[in-house]
Amino acid sequence: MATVEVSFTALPAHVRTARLVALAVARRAGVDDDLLDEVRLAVGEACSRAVGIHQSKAPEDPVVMRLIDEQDQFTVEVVDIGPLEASVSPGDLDLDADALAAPAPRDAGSDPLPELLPPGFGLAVISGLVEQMGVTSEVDGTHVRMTWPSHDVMAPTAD
Amino acid sequence: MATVEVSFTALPAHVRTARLVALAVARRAGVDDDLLDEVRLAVGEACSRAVGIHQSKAPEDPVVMRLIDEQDQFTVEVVDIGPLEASVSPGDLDLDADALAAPAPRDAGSDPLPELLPPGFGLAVISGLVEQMGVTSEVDGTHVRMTWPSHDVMAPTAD
Amino acid sequence: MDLSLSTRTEGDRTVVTVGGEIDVYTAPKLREQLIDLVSSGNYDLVVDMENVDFLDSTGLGVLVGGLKRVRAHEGSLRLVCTQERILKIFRITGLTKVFPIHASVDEALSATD
Amino acid sequence: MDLSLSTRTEGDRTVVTVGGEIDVYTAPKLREQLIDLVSSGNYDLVVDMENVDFLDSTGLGVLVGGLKRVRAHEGSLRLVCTQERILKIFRITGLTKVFPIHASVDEALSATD
Ligand SMILES: Nc1ncnc2c1ncn2[C@@H]1O[C@H](COP(=O)(O)OP(=O)(O)O)[C@@H](O)[C@H]1O
Ligand SMILES: Nc1ncnc2c1ncn2[C@@H]1O[C@H](COP(=O)(O)OP(=O)(O)O)[C@@H](O)[C@H]1O
Repeated sequence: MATVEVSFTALPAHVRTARLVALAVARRAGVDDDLLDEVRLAVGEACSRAVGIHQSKAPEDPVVMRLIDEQDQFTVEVVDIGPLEASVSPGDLDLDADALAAPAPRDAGSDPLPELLPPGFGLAVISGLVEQMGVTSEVDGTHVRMTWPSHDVMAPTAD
Repeated sequence: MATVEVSFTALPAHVRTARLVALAVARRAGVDDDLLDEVRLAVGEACSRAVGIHQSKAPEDPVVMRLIDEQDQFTVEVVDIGPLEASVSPGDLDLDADALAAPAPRDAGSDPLPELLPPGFGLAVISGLVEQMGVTSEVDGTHVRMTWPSHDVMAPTAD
Repeated sequence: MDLSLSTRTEGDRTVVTVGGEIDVYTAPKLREQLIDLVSSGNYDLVVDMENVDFLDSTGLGVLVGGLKRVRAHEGSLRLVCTQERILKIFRITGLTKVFPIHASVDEALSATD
Repeated sequence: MDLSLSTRTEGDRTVVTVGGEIDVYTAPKLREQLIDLVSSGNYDLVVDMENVDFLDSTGLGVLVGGLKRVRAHEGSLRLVCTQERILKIFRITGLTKVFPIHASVDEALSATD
């Protein structure tokens, strides 16, 4: 079982690094080309979410991403230190279109508007995209696990 | 101080992953474009060396690469579990050109020829390339550290 | 790949052409651009996403923010997108109900719904 | 990017055109190719590295192995390379003293030293 683990300071720039690594390893692990866009987006969502949580709760703690290449499947696990969003179970996101389209106050200024998208939105995107995904709350934090089928092409090359 | 740590099973394929990550993070950390080829090669050498050592001594133990982005410098540290090659201090490699060009036995067969390049060759390449490099033997193994100048461009983006 | 942004005026509408990746790293730049446009009086925006090759939920959040800001001035924010992989994200999240999505800039410029 | 390999015969020499990255992952393929050539009687090799964009010490080791194998049959292994970043690696390691390095395939084919 070949594994790559990446841990990174909670900065937006490193979400790109994580995406890049996940994509390269998924490709080499034999995930279908058709699925690579999905891997890229899902990993990006999981890592952005983790970075956001760490930035507000524990900016010094690294976010951890594990890439696990098994015989016929490729799994990405992203671990953050936060508790799982209480109310939203991924998949049953029910966006209020009218509320989203409601005007901002005219004096909103140039700060980001608060709470544009409900908590759990990122997870909902992942669960809408990835057939095999799961979120668990464990002692070390929340684990988002996403699995894709693969055909093994990364046999160790004898040197 | 932004840091990315990658740990990977000792497989040649993951040396490419490590190179890819180091290159992406170095670029984003503000290492000059002119130096990126050097980063790519030096990181590749350090990781290939570590993978080789792990494969022969501890194939289950991951190789660790740390990318450390500081104010005006970018450092890559690769840690392997092996002891430092005793005889060759990096930089004073003295290749015997005649020995290298000496014919193989005609019945060498198709196995790799033994000992083509002396131990420490990879380190010598690194020390020939990278101005600021150091190798230390620590309790957890051998650390190869390489540092390049950078201008800070990866300030955390407020979200 | 990074984010590229350019804007131009077409009649009473403003077209923002976006290229590259809209993600947690670049979304703040797009947000600033939209805020600048609104605060300088551009309330009818067409965001051309044909050259966007990555969009995540941070990017969606910025687009929703832009919509709310133009709505504060009875304006509009229309998207131009025909790329299946980008459209998919709007569909999954139900945001197709929130944004008018057009197949070309011309269509978005003449739309009145 | 991966490794690409192709071979052709030019008179009594064999030209191996290598492209892509020669590293710890792909070097075994190059080694096999060189061994195959030698065991099928090709002892005068020209390795064209103009399209190589990465070469590390594992790759150097394979080239040295190829040299030793052709030498076992009084053969030769010549390199074609003008790329500064690749030449640099030969220079740093002193391997410029071991391999004849030419500026073009033609030059390598007519060389006799
Ligand atoms: N500098 C980077 N660091 C990490 N990931 C990156 C970087 N640039 C692009 N990516 C990611 O890698 C993939 C390939 O992107 P591409 O734009 O071709 O890379 P680059 O701009 O470095 O040449 C994309 O999924 C993108 O999200
Ligand atoms: N699949 C990969 N995984 C890890 N690193 C890679 C991969 N492919 C290329 N690299 C490294 O990334 C850098 C960019 O290489 P490039 O050949 O353009 O990538 P790709 O073939 O994935 O499009 C090179 O330094 C190369 O060593």
